[in-house]
Amino acid sequence: MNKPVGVKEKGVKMSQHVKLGQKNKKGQVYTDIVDMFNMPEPPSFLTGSEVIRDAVKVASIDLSVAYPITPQSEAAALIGELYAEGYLGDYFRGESEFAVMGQCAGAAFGGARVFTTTAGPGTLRAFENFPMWAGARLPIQVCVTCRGINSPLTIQPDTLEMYFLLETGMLIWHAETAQDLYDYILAGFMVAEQPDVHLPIATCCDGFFVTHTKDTVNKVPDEVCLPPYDPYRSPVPCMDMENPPVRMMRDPFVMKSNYISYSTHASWQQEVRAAIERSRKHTIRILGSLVETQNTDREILIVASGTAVSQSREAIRLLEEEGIKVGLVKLKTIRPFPHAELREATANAKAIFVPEFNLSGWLAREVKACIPNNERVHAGPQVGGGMTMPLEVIAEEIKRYLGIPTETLASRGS
Amino acid sequence: MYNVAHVENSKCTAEKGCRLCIMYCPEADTILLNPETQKAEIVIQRCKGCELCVIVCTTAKAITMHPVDGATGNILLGHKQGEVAGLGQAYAG
Amino acid sequence: MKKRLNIRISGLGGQGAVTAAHLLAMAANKAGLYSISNPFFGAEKRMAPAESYCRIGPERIYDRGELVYPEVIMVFHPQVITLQKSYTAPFYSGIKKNGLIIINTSTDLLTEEDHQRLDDLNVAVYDIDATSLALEIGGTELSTNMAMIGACAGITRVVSLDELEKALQDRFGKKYVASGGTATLDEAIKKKYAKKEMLLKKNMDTIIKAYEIATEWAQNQKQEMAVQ
Amino acid sequence: MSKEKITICEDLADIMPPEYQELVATATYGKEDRGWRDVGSSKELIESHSLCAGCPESIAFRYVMASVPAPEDTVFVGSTGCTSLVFPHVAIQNIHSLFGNQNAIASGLHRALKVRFPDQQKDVVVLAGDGATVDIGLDMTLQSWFRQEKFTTICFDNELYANTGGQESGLMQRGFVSKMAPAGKLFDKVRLPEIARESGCHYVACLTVSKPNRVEKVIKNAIYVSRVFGPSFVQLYTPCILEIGKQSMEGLDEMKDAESIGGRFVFKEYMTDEVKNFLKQKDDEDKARKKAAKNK
Repeated sequence: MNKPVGVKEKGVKMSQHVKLGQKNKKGQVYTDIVDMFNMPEPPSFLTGSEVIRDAVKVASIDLSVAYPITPQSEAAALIGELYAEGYLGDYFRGESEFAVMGQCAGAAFGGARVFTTTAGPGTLRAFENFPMWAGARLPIQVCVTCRGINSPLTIQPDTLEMYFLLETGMLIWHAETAQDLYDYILAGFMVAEQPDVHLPIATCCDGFFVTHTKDTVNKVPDEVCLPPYDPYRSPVPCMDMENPPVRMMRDPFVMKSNYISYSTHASWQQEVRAAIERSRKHTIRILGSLVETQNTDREILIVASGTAVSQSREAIRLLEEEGIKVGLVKLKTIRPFPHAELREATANAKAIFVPEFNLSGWLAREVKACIPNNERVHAGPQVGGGMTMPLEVIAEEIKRYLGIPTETLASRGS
Repeated sequence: MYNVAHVENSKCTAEKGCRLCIMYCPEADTILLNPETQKAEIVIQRCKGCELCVIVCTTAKAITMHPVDGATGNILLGHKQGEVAGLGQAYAG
Repeated sequence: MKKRLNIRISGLGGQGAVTAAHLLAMAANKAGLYSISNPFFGAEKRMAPAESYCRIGPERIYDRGELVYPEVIMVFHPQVITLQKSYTAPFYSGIKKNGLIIINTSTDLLTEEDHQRLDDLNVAVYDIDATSLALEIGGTELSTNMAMIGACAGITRVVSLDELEKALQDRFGKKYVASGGTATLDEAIKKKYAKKEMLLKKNMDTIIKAYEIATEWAQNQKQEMAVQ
Repeated sequence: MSKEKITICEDLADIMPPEYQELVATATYGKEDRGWRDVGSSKELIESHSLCAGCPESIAFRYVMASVPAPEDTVFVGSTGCTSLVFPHVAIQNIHSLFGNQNAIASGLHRALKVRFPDQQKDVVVLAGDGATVDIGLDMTLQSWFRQEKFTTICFDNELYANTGGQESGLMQRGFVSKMAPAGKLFDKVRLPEIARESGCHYVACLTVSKPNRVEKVIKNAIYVSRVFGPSFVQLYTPCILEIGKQSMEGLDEMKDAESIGGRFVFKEYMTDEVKNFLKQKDDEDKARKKAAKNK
């Protein structure tokens, strides 16, 4: 509005421009994310679940909704302890993942910064909500601790659920380690809440491999925290009856079969996808890059995300001992997909291996769709059902391609 | 061709406090109380012609239904009422 | 030390196999080494098979999940072998050449065929009656895992007694995040000892005793072990 | 606060649609004791929409919107159905998210508003059809009551799925022949008011929308109670004249039949003794205030 508005007299709520350096009620100092990452503490030895709690503690989250499902239950319960200590505005247990994601949406519609966690079957039960979040431009963060989703019952890690998430309109990041998870949770809010992005974000990690594994993590001090969410910087109105418009549409296009309706829906979807792309620059500012590369001048490359990167690092080390040189491209973000970065990194590669913790090979397909001469892409190795991916298996796959005879690996059973 | 409601001012008893048609009209802001004449007044472009106002105006019988000119949107007071918006007829079987 | 020591622990739910892996990893962490520990990702129930893994090395460790090819295997309960309460069959499958197996038992549980196979791989097998040791020194069977850790450290020297003591302090000395079953057992073991210091001391004593006798065994071994 | 939130910037006033200008000029935001009596002489908070001619649901919408005690601080949560054709035209912020999760949305929304405006009263009102409330969303409806979420749930009960073309719903009466119940519905109408009472609602009412004063009273009671005590529930019979084969002007008679003795919608009201005292006290205060205002 270009007419001066006396905020106090009118009772109109304006943006709460919280200044960096101010303190919250817990005495934490609002700090810019980049500065936060530059003030690390001595390393801690923590499980991924504890890391989720510690990230939430400094993320100025207003509300979190919990529901038990392995392997995220521990993290969700630990967030509850933070609530009891006064670090969150509200926290409760929802009745199912579908309801939980609805409750998160309601809170985000009301202008809150919202965080929740889910896994495997829960992700799929909640699914109807995810495209709705994106379409409603709600910057909710859900930490997806990937777990198998098929029958027969499994609770093992398997990244198939990420495949289903790909076209929901959410940002999708894939953490390799507990360290990544910590950094991504904090950076995730800052990127997702940018006015030109303003989309939900799924910070994914491989269940158990990250959540239940103790690992070394550099955290930020507990005395600082992210600046709070400002709902009035949203590109869509916050539903709190504090800001115009109070009436949503003059002529709603819902359920109308006409070209205005079609093009409204089409352009809205395009806008969501464009917003995903616009998140790149913010992500690069905070995380440095959408990919991490090592020795991409080598003829053989591994392209991977999540824990598959870790296993690949070890396999590369193993192969190096035998004189086989392999480079690595780690994808930090899956949506946006790092097209340009991947094309550049794989420009000289003769063979590209894509190891995955799922049998669908969705990442290999994404890679194939993105680079020229995609016959170079070897989808695999793939493990499903939550089994680990021994480095020896990755090494064997590459050696077979090179025509180097390998001893048949002993299977676990006999 | 469809019908809209018309209030005959001479019969309307709104000035005596009657608000039945205003109250029971299903559409918002469609029958208003004219602050000067103190009579009920139909907003023609909002009226969907359901005839509920005719049903509730039993005592005064001040409301009648008349067709609307498709081209101009004007009410054709001289014309006889056309078919009602009998939505349920197809299902009435 | 060698580049990497991979330890696989097979036991039964409630024996502290997961805690043992965490303690070893934590001790290595205290020693300035890199380590990763994790349980088998199942819904562990009392007396059902339980497995945990610990990886220790001088460089950043990325490998995670189930340990398929370990250097060291620890068997916390005879039923792992006798009743096949194990996720792997035979329990030693995947063991690396010149590896080490530590079994909590008072009698030899292996068949001739088992012995032959392990001999072929030059794998050393050390039987230790850890439960008796735990009862004798720790005063409770719940300290079996402590004896096993002590034995492992005594033979492999991957962590020192000092570092194990620090890890023990970390695990039982302050508030610890544990899921349902583990939290209940923590309470049980705390109740066994009137005071927390007693718990720490008795457990440390158990570790030290096992460490000493295992060290002695290792010194008498003629076998070349990959783990030392 | 009253109308400041909808004030039009002077520079843009000439391009704002007339319906919005009317809102600014004569709508009843912030008016004490607003109610159905304001209709006809003030701008209503609901604009022309695409519901059928004569639809009782649109009458119900008018009454509800006129009765909400503080529209300037109320947020509605709707669900998929005929109501979602109206909500875009309502001059109160409202949320449509999905089908059936309206009480979950309201739970999150109400809690967020409590976190953000701890010293302000913000009313959250769920308004959804019977399919959303009782069938697909029953879990979330009940759980929000179990959790004692402090908002009002209104169910527009037309005893079938109207928007999709008249299919059987849980609130349909037994024996009624409809799509997906070709031999007549085989089980009884779900007794939602009783379920609401047993599930922790502090105020429950079941009625038709044939009497605007009664609807106003009930809606206000429900919202006042939800502010102080916890969940409240209102079930309103809004027959689908289209699907039950009535003429456009027959909706009122249908409702009057349904609420007459022995009918499915005889006026029912349930409240705890605590709530009864609270509402009586509030009534007395209102009367005293009005009397004082008259004498001034």
